[in-house]
Amino acid sequence: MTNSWTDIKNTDLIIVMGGNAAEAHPCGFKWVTEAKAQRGAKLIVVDPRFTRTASVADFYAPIRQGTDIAFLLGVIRYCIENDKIQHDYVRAFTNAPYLVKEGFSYQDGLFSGYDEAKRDYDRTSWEYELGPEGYVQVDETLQHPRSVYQLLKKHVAAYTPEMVERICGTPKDKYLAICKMIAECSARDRTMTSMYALGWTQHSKGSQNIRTMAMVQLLLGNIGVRGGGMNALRGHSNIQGLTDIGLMSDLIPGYLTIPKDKEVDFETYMSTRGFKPLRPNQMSYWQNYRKFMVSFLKSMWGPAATAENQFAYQWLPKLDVAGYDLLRIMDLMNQGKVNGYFCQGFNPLLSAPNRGKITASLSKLKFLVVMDPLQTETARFWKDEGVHNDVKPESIQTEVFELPTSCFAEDEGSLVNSGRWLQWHWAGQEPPGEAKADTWIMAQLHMRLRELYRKEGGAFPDPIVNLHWPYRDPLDPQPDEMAKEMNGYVVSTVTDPADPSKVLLEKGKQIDTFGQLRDDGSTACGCWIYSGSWTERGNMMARRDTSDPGNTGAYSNWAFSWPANRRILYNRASADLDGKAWDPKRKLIEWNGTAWTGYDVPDIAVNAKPRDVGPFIMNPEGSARLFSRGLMRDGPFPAHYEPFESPVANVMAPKIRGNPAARIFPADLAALGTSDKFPYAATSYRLTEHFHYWTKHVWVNAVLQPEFFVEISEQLAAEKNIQKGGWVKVSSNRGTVYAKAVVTKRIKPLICDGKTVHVVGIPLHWGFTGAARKGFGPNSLTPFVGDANTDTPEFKAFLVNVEPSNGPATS
Amino acid sequence: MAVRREEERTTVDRYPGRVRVNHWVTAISLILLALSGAALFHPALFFLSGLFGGGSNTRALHPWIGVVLLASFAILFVQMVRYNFWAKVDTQWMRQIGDVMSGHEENLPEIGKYNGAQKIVFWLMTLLILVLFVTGLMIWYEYFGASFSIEQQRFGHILHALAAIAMLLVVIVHIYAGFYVRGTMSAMTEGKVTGGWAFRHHRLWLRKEAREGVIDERQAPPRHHGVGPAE
Amino acid sequence: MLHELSRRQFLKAAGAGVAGSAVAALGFGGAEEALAQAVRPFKLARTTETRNTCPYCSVACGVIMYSLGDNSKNAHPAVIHIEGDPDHPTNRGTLCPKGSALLDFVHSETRTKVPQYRGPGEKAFRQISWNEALDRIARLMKDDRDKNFIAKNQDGVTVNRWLTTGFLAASATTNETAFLTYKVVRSLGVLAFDNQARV
Amino acid sequence: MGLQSQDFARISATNFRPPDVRHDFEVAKLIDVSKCIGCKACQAACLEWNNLREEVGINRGVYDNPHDLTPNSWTLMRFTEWENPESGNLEWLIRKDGCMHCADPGCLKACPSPGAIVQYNNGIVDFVSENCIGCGYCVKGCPFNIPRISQADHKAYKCTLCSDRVSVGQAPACAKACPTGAIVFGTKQAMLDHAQGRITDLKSRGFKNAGIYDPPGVGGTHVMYVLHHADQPQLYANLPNNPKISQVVELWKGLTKYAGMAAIGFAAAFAFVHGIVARRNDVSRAEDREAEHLIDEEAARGRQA
Repeated sequence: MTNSWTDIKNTDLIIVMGGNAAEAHPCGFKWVTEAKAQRGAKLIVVDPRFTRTASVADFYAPIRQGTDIAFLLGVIRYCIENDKIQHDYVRAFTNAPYLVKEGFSYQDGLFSGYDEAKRDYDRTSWEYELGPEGYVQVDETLQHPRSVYQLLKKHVAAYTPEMVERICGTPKDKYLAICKMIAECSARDRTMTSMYALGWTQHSKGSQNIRTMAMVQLLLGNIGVRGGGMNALRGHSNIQGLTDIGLMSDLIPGYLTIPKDKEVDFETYMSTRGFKPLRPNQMSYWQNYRKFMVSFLKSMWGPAATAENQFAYQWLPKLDVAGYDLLRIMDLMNQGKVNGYFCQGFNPLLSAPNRGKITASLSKLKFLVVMDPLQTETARFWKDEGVHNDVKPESIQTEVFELPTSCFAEDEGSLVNSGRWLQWHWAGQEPPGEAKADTWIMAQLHMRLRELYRKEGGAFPDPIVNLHWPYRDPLDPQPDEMAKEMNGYVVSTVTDPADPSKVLLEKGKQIDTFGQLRDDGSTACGCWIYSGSWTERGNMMARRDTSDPGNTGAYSNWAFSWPANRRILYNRASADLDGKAWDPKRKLIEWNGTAWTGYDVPDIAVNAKPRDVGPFIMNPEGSARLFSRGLMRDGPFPAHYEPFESPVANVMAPKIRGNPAARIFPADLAALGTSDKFPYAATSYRLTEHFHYWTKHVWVNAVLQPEFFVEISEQLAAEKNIQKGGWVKVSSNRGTVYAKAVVTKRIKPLICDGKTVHVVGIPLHWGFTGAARKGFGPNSLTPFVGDANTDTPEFKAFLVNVEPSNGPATS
Repeated sequence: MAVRREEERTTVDRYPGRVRVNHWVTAISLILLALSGAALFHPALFFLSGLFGGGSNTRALHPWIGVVLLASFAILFVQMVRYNFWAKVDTQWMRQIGDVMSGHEENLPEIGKYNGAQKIVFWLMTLLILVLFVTGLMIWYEYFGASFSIEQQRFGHILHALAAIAMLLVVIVHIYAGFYVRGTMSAMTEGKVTGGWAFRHHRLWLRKEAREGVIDERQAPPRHHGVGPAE
Repeated sequence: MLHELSRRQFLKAAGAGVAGSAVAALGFGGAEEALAQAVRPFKLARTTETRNTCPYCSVACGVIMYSLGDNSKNAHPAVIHIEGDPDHPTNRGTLCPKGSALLDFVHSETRTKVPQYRGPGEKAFRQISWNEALDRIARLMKDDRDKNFIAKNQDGVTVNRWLTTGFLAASATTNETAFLTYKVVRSLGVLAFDNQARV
Repeated sequence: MGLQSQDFARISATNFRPPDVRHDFEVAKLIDVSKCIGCKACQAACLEWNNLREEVGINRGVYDNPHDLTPNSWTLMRFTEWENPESGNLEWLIRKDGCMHCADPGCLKACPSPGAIVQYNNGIVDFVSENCIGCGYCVKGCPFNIPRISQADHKAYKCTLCSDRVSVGQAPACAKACPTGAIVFGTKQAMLDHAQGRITDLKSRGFKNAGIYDPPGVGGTHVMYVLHHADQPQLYANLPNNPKISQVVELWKGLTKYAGMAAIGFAAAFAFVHGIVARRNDVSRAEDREAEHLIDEEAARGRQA
């Protein structure tokens, strides 16, 4: 989220697309109902299904899953055609006026530089034209044919309402009504907020889905303002935190990145990271990268990380590929190249695509360790559960450990919500039986390994035996200790070079902000963006002050919001070029002639003059990107691509299947189905009664939604002679599930390019453990392909066939 | 059945033991039903539920007693129905009900085993017990709550109540008649009545019984003219 | 705040008692019972309150856990009720159907309670001690790492990676757990490291 | 909430009537159907707060679960998919069903057991299990088909409006939980005012028949709805158009009760009086003698025959 849940009350128009906020985030959705009730805001829902969010919407339009980009590029076209653009904002705060190099092109669904064999682009042509002093060339009039604005105008021209209807199946009149409602928010005193979730991410072009709406929001001037923004709802309680802290193949806490093979030493590594500004006077925040990186290495290896050994840079593993994400590791596992696997509160047997492949992969492991407060299916992947888990235990040689862990009620610490609030919580009871906290387990494992390596030696023990482990009880570190590490602390006293008697930073003290971090090893910081969360003033994450000056919904003294307790990102953009709020009623921060003041912590230096520094300081341009240069693997502009499994061909580029830059492994390409055998467009989703695969263990929730089902239209039911509440057999080219049929008016057949497309809704939540009835997950059916940029599996658009059945018994 | 000459008096057999047993089972059931029913019918009488061990037990027992009543009355019906078909003389008798109430039965025509009023009581009981039983099932929530719509059950309740009231009225008439007409009780206690009683209230029946023979049970009986066939 | 309530609760109960005798005097035997028992006692009167955050979605609603006992030495705390935190700016005391049923998650019958082990080809889990489990896991890890650790790639560049063992991190553990996990996993050179951000 | 405080307005099967001098705030729960997202948080909160656990059912092709109110499920979302003929739009009408806490409660009127059903001055209608005899009369008394009798303990159960929470100044569990504020709780007056605001908002969004559901037929209720189509309550899973206590029940619990008692009393009295005043209907000696003659004659005839 660029904004926060409580900020949504400030909006005039909510568009829920690629998500289902009312069902998946009911309590956050409250702020939508508040905006409606208090400000008369309107709610638009665009979804293949008439969801429970749609049930309270002012306007609903259907869309075929996986066609959001076409829909939104059409919206951009409408805004440009009808001059519904916030020009001042766009000219000042986006790269619309920037010129792009000669040689960039887009044709037949492909951008310049495509290599079909590699399924990848040479992205060098996707760059700005730079002037002699290294600054980007600009045309403030936006008229230059190679200006981003003109290129964009050209790029979206094809997405006419008629074309959108052909691709998306959204009736033209409904579509235009929505375009009109959205376009109105280009006015300075109107904002729209976008609420999305996995309905956009779980596609082979998930990142571009989101980017397209972000572009709409920029053109409307809705980023950085109250009641605006791009708001990712986020599915799990601390997935924001785990990503912030970099628990991903290629990440280091604070969105620093793991070195690549070619980055042979620290200097080479740094050379590509401390971006120089592309505009005069611009602040490029990544110029501080070295400070963050060195401080991180100090927190990892403490005294062992010295200037001499490049602060132990070489102790970090280096990547030979983009990353070892869930899909790649499962594929390697399936090839027998992985021996050990740990699942900490994660249930891949039901969460990863193509369950058949996951079972095969796990079966090839030597050992599997599951740490979970609940009895997961993954920990029992070897167990014969009949049709619900049809395996032969005797033929599976994997050693499996199930380690009982504490749940939220029994542990202490902080979680990061979608609005980037770090909130501290406390334990209310002891874990049941012999269950232990994950921290205890990780510490026990580390101490054992450290001991083994000390005693036996072995492969490169240095990073293990030297791991900084400053905990009161090395076998049971406590949350406050890690929290302080992440905030950062002073390793050695720093004095003012001008006056050595003046102590700037005192050894052993917590730092107040990442501005104090240094690249000489005198500071340590586990996660620079969390600096300020536990300072010498104490635990900022535990703050419970509910005051909200100006009633902005910022609640600046409640808990802590990264970075630097900022509640709305890019808030500089809430004010015009001279620092006056675009909309006085929505004042956030303003330039008072000498400094930025207001309700939020400005995201540029407090005294940075308005016309000097652009709002988007994480970009070296200081401005937001309508044209993303080489930073997206699948194109600097979004383009419409069909899902890998689609009921219709790509009408814009018939030869292209799926996203041309998305990675797909050969075996999985072969496992894709086609619409002749699997005619129906399926999508998967959550229900409000359940949370992922957890609440099937919860009696009350099992009562509220007891049994696995699929949703189909009355038309399809009639066609296939399927009874409401009867059993159906749903199959894809990868698997089969049995489910009860919910026959509903809320799903209607779509007409796409003259063809009738039936949508099949497949909720997740069921498995073979827990209190609810045994069932299946959609991952028995879904394809093993991910997004070109994040490798997020394409769970939201795939092909199935549906037939009446007598239920699993007959299988 | 027979007429018996005893030491001091002459008696006529009216009810054999099996009939008397049935009658009293039915009678007791009716009383229990009346008490438990009343407890559930009117708050002012709820205290009666104490007799059955509280409200819940009353609620649970009442229908079962009803079942007992139905069973015992069914047998009673079979035993008595043949004496209860309407005859002309009953109509005449009913016309003069005033004489009955004022105790001038000598003015009435001779009557068989039962008079009109008794027959009416018999048939009313039959009818009401059937109604009560059917409506009783409809409102027997524990077992039939799901078998009838709530609207049907509502009608069941009111019919049951009305029938019960009617039933009580009939019972009152029946019992009072037993008291008012002296010498009647012995019919359901010892099973026999005095010759005089029979002569006064059911002369035709007395004639019939006598014709079938008289059993002399005196110590020194006079020489027999022959013994009437005893049933 | 709840102590205040609990006092009122007490008065209420007392009131009902007095009421009882009063009505009895008036001859409402049945009614007296009714009154004394009419209102179910407020079950949270003197429980201990703990602030927590709902572990499900990222709205991160504030919850209050009510546990048995007053934290006195011999009172073993057990959460008996969970309700929204009215002070929390986002949920303001409200909770969704999942949050409202958190109690059944805490006390779910299918929670893991003891370490379990399943050997190759075996059909069932069996309980083992923490020490057995952790020793065995550490051994398996070290053996695999020592065997498959890649110090340098073919070009002789130091890469220090271990690709034959992977780690899937959670989606709901605390930042503190996450950071400790990060340190331990990365120090081993693991690259097959992922979390549930995508699914 | 003791009688000491005269907190009771009505008690079933007693002639208890408190003096009207005391007044309590009438409370009410307002359910704004137009804000409801059918998330079932209210159902979960109800089960959790009241320590109830329904059995895990099955899917019957709809979202409604459990499928009906039960002794364990005191509230329930009822889902209706309705295509609005005027706008042509699909509307998913989701209504939270449960006890309406009528001002004139049919259940209480029908209840034969003293103190099994009580109505507090604040408007809450509560079942007191200790005094419930499980007769199911309340089921017949209720115009909304709410009470359910447990086959386990033969007691009637329904929403208590969390009388335990309200008695200590808290809102009902469902109202507190409701994520979108579709359920609000307060004094009846405050709820009526709140409803007006909602109705204005709905009218501004094109629901010209938006209105409140506070049926006068049962004297108004302490659980009210805001409906987008107040002119057609039956759209919302057959919410009664104009609910009132069934005439049959009124008759049964009214006239019949008194007339019946009167009739029986009269009959008994008549018999008693008659017994005293009427001439003894006894057998005279003369009749005894005549009986002997008659017996001899008939016996003789019998022998000849």
